[in-house]
Amino acid sequence: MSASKHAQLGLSDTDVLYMYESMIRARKVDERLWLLNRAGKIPFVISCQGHEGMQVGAAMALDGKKDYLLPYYRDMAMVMHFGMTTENILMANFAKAEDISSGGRQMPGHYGSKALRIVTGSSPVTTQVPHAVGYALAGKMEGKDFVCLTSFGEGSSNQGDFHEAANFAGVHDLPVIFFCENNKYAISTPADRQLACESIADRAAGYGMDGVSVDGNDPLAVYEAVSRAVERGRKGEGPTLIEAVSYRLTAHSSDDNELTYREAEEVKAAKEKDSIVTFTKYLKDAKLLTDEQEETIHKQIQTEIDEATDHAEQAAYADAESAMLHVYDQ
Amino acid sequence: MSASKHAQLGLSDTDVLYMYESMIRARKVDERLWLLNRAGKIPFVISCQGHEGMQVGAAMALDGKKDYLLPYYRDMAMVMHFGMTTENILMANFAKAEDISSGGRQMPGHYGSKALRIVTGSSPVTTQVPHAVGYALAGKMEGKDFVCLTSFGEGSSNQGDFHEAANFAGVHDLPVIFFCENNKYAISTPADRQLACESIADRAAGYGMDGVSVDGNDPLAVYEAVSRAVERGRKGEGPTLIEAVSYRLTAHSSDDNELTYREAEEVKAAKEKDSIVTFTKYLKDAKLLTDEQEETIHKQIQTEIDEATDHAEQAAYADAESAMLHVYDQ
Amino acid sequence: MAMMNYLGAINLALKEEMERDEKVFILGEDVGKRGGVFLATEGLYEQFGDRVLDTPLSESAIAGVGIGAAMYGMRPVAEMQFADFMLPAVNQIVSEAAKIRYRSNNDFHVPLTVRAPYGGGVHGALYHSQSMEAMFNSIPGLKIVIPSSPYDAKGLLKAAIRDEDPVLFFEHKRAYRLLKGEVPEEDYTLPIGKAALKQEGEDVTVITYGLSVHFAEQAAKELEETGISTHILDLRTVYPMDRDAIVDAAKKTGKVLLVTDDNKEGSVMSEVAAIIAEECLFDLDAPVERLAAPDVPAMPYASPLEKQFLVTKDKIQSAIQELAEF
Amino acid sequence: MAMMNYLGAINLALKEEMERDEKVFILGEDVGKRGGVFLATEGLYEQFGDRVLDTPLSESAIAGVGIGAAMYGMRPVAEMQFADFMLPAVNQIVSEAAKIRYRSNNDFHVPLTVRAPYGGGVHGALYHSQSMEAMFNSIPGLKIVIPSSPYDAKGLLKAAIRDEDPVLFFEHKRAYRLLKGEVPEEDYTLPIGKAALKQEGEDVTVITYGLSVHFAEQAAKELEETGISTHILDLRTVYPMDRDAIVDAAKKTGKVLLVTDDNKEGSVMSEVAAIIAEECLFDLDAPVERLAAPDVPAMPYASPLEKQFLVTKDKIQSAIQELAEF
Ligand SMILES: Cc1ncc(C[n+]2csc(CCOP(=O)(O)OP(=O)(O)O)c2C)c(N)n1
Ligand SMILES: Cc1ncc(C[n+]2csc(CCOP(=O)(O)OP(=O)(O)O)c2C)c(N)n1
Ligand SMILES: [Mg+2]
Ligand SMILES: [Mg+2]
Repeated sequence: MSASKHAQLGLSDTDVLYMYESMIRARKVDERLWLLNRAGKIPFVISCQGHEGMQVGAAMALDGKKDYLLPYYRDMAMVMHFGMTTENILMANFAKAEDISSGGRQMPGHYGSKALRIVTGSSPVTTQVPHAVGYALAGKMEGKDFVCLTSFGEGSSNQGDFHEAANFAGVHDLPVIFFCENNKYAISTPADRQLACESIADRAAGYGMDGVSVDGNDPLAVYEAVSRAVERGRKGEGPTLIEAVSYRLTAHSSDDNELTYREAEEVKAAKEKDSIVTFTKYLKDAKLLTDEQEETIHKQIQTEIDEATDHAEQAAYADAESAMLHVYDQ
Repeated sequence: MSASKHAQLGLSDTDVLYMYESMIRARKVDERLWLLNRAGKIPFVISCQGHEGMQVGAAMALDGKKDYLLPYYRDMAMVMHFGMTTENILMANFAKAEDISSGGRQMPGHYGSKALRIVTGSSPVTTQVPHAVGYALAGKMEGKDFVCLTSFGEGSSNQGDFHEAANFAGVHDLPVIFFCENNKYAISTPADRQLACESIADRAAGYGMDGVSVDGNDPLAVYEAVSRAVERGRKGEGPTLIEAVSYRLTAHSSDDNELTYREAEEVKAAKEKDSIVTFTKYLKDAKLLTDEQEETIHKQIQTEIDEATDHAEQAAYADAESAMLHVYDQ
Repeated sequence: MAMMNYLGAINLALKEEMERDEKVFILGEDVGKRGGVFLATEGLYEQFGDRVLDTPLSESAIAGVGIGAAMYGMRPVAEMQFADFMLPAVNQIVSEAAKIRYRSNNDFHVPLTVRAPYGGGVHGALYHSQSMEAMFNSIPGLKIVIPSSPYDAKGLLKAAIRDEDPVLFFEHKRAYRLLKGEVPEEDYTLPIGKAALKQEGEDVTVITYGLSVHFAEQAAKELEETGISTHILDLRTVYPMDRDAIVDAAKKTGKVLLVTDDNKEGSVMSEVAAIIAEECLFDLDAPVERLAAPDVPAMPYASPLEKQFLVTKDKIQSAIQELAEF
Repeated sequence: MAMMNYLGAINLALKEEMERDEKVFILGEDVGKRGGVFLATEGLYEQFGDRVLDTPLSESAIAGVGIGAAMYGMRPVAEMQFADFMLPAVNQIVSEAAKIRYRSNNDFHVPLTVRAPYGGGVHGALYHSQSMEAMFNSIPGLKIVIPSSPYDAKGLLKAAIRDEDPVLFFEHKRAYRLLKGEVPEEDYTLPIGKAALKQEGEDVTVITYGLSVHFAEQAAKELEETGISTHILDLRTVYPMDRDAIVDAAKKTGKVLLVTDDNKEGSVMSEVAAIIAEECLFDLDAPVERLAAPDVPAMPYASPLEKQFLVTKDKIQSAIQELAEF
């Protein structure tokens, strides 16, 4: 290969290092959250471990100044690359008033910020998918050229809302990117008990849209697929369904016990393909990252996380009485 | 062609004449219903005109002694070929106590009879589709070899319930035939505002099932496609999605005014491809039907309809107080 | 002022709001060329083009796409072809529309109106006749509006469209052509959340909403001749309820008849009764009475069975009379 | 008899019913190897194999496939992972399960049980804490059962599975491990549709259900020492309601406190209040009082906000006390 893969995709060295940092940051924040949970300091964790590569690859392809993100609970790396800070995440996990998504009202993983164009999400899966179509429809009506990326798991792609929204976007040629993060499990249920198709991308034809399946452990492959979808969306060529295949490296959440349904061996094998591992190797092979730089980055991020943890732990909860506010416009 | 098409499919001359009779009967009952409605004798009509060929072709492929039918409101020809009588239909349209589907409780077109293995249906579209999967699952659990055919319109295939049920059947390899009657309109909405795919059959791949699109005006082509699906189902090879393409020759219902949304020209063109016309021609070309036989059949059916109309008109309504019955087991 | 029916008033409200604010748009099944199966959107596609959008047949998407567009900043008016067919959209309405302001700590909100024809008496049978308000009257974040006259229909629908929160707007399908009245051709809105006193009376208080208001008024008129004077309160908004108006109305006569054309148990009238039991029990001279449809799944198709189910002027009249004599 | 918790009682009921009748099977998300996210079906996949079916993640299909299998003649028990996630299945439950017997004039029926964990106080936030009963308590054809103890949980779940009609069976998720009690290891059922008198008392009547029964009992015990005697009725079936038991309980003391951990307006307690207002208004010595969660969309995640929302033993205790002093 003459030029490096990222250069061929139009990404600078700075870009890929920036992606790398986002991945590492998300992984380290995630690890911190588990520690805090095990220490009894936060009641619940839901993890992005294993998804960092695809999430950062996808977010990198969007325009942070005009596009919209409608993520799901596993998208910490994605929302962080799209603008949420380490402190934002910690505040939410400690359920403090400064949580920008909900002021401590929602469980962690329920991202939202109007300022960041990350649209508020809930727990019932795929309800955000028609919302993405609604944003895209509004944009089309107003002649805007933004795209909306919405994500969900492979199990969740079996909900009616996915189908109805995808079809709506297909019929009206709306600039929506349906981004399915196939991590092979829906809690305990393996993909072959969720789906009979080879790939989620096989569903695209039924909505008259482009469908593509990519290696979710390769952030550059994901970047490439999403970039194409973005381009099509901006040109008014309609929606795209992208499946990114990877693996969930942790239990479903801190309430789950994965040992009841999958073998440790399988997890171990998946860890070898972890995007953090492979992308680090890519950067080192390309001589973009030295061991020292790696250490520096890790340290900086660790410090950032320590500080954010302290802030969040010390921050105030919202007033109990504030639970009565914001049911209706006041 | 050496052998006739129906012989190649294993259908006897008697079989195809029987199919022909069912088609004519359904058409003539349908026409009677419109007359009764226009005369103010029945409040509502929903029509099968244009669908007779595909409905009879599909029903002919089922085993009337063991398979289950979960039809939709437009399936009069299908349920009649599967066992409902002209009198059954008239009783329902007059909302009389003897209506076997509901005792006059439901609108016409809401077919159901445990004895006939036609499963009770409602108005919200595609709710019957998961029921078909439930019947098939029960059959699989009990080691039976029946199949379940459920039908719906192309517009209705956009409901979440279709998607969820199709996926469920795909994952569990259940003997369900998803039979989509694509008549190009959902009330006023043309298929291209409902769907972005070329054919509903394009959706099959997403559920890991076979998908096929057939000419709905050709009862033999439909018979062939459904027979194959039945065979696969009985052998435990899973579900099939079949699209039969035709045209709705009447307004959506007696409450609709089709002139507000489609051209008379288009309807006229479709009438030339009407399965009643083309199948009559097929039989005559094959020398299975003479003009005299045709007249005799028409007359017999007309007499049958006249009698059924009289019976139904004179029959009693259910007692007003009976409206209180059968909310729960009593 | 012009004479128009309930349907015309709704059509006019939609037209005026779309002219006033280009963020307003309509989405639903057959709302375009066809003008809706009841013709509520007739002529609007011709005037506003793609701002009147025929959607695929999928109610959850209609609601969900509407919610998304509303969060973006539009003012969508979603039509559910029949209230019975909102049920596939319940998750979007309850989990999403109702909770978005609260869960986002006021960052996002959903100015969405969901219109749906409800009610029976038109041979619609089980699935084209139901009242749906009782499924949603326990969902904070929603507002449920049910107009009882052409005048109210126009004023309340315009208010619903301008409301910053999701409003379920139920229109009685039998009222569409049955109810006629004077409707101003200029702009006006009526307050959501406020009940309306339809007439003052001394003997019996009737609290109701929707088409039953009309039947209650007819019954009251006939009873007037026999010397019975009826106080009638039209709830107009059935969730959240106008507690003060209910308490005042109940106290006024001390005898209260609650009328709904929905099934009785768990209806919105249960809440009215509860408010009265909490707030003005000792002002009552007779037990609270509820007149409602029987607790069967929904009204049958056959005329005699449908009639058995329906709450009619006559049934209301006898109930008022009995209560007056208590 | 064995000591077991509420969760164990449910698990045992499922096991016994599956052993007794091979038509009984379970379907839901993660009910197989995982034994359900709360472990209600633990061990059943190992014992019964494919009769414990992991379904794709699609609640409308879980309900709809269950309905189909039930019409065929099976006795499916569908698990909704959280009551909050029943909402995508509302159309199947309300349009289909509830109406099939009626619409088919008794030809078909649906012996389906839908189990769902509800309620909060476990840091589940908005979407893992809700009470859903009030959305379904106006739907004739359904029955809604909510047990308040391990003993009731076993007996009522077995009755639900054997019932010839669809039953929504709500299990308080905080009760799963909090409530322990003696549960017979032999077969027994408890009647659906009947409330249970938990204790006789003279001063104040508390009518409630689910986990609040436990808190009411605790509150009553403490109040006993201060000389206040509490009469407690556990509804057990919240739809259709046991009117006679409600009227008797209300009359007993003349002072009624209605407790639910759901939001107040439009809750199932509105119906209880309405029954009292209709049937025994003049037997009351104090206005009916409802103690419920505030009318906000659902409980927040942060502890102080969650606490603000919850109906606790202390809140019940003060309410009884105030009423006693009225
Ligand atoms: C409508 C609904 N049903 C059930 C749940 C409970 N639940 C939460 S996550 C989950 C599994 C999702 O799996 P998948 O879509 O593959 O996403 P992943 O967690 O693997 O990223 C389930 C069943 C839910 N949140 N919403
Ligand atoms: C859930 C639901 N939404 C709306 C309707 C109203 N409705 C009845 S038939 C129909 C169109 C159906 O079109 P299609 O599926 O193509 O079947 P066709 O009538 O053309 O045979 C609509 C919108 C309904 N019955 N159910
Ligand atoms: Mg997954
Ligand atoms: Mg059609």
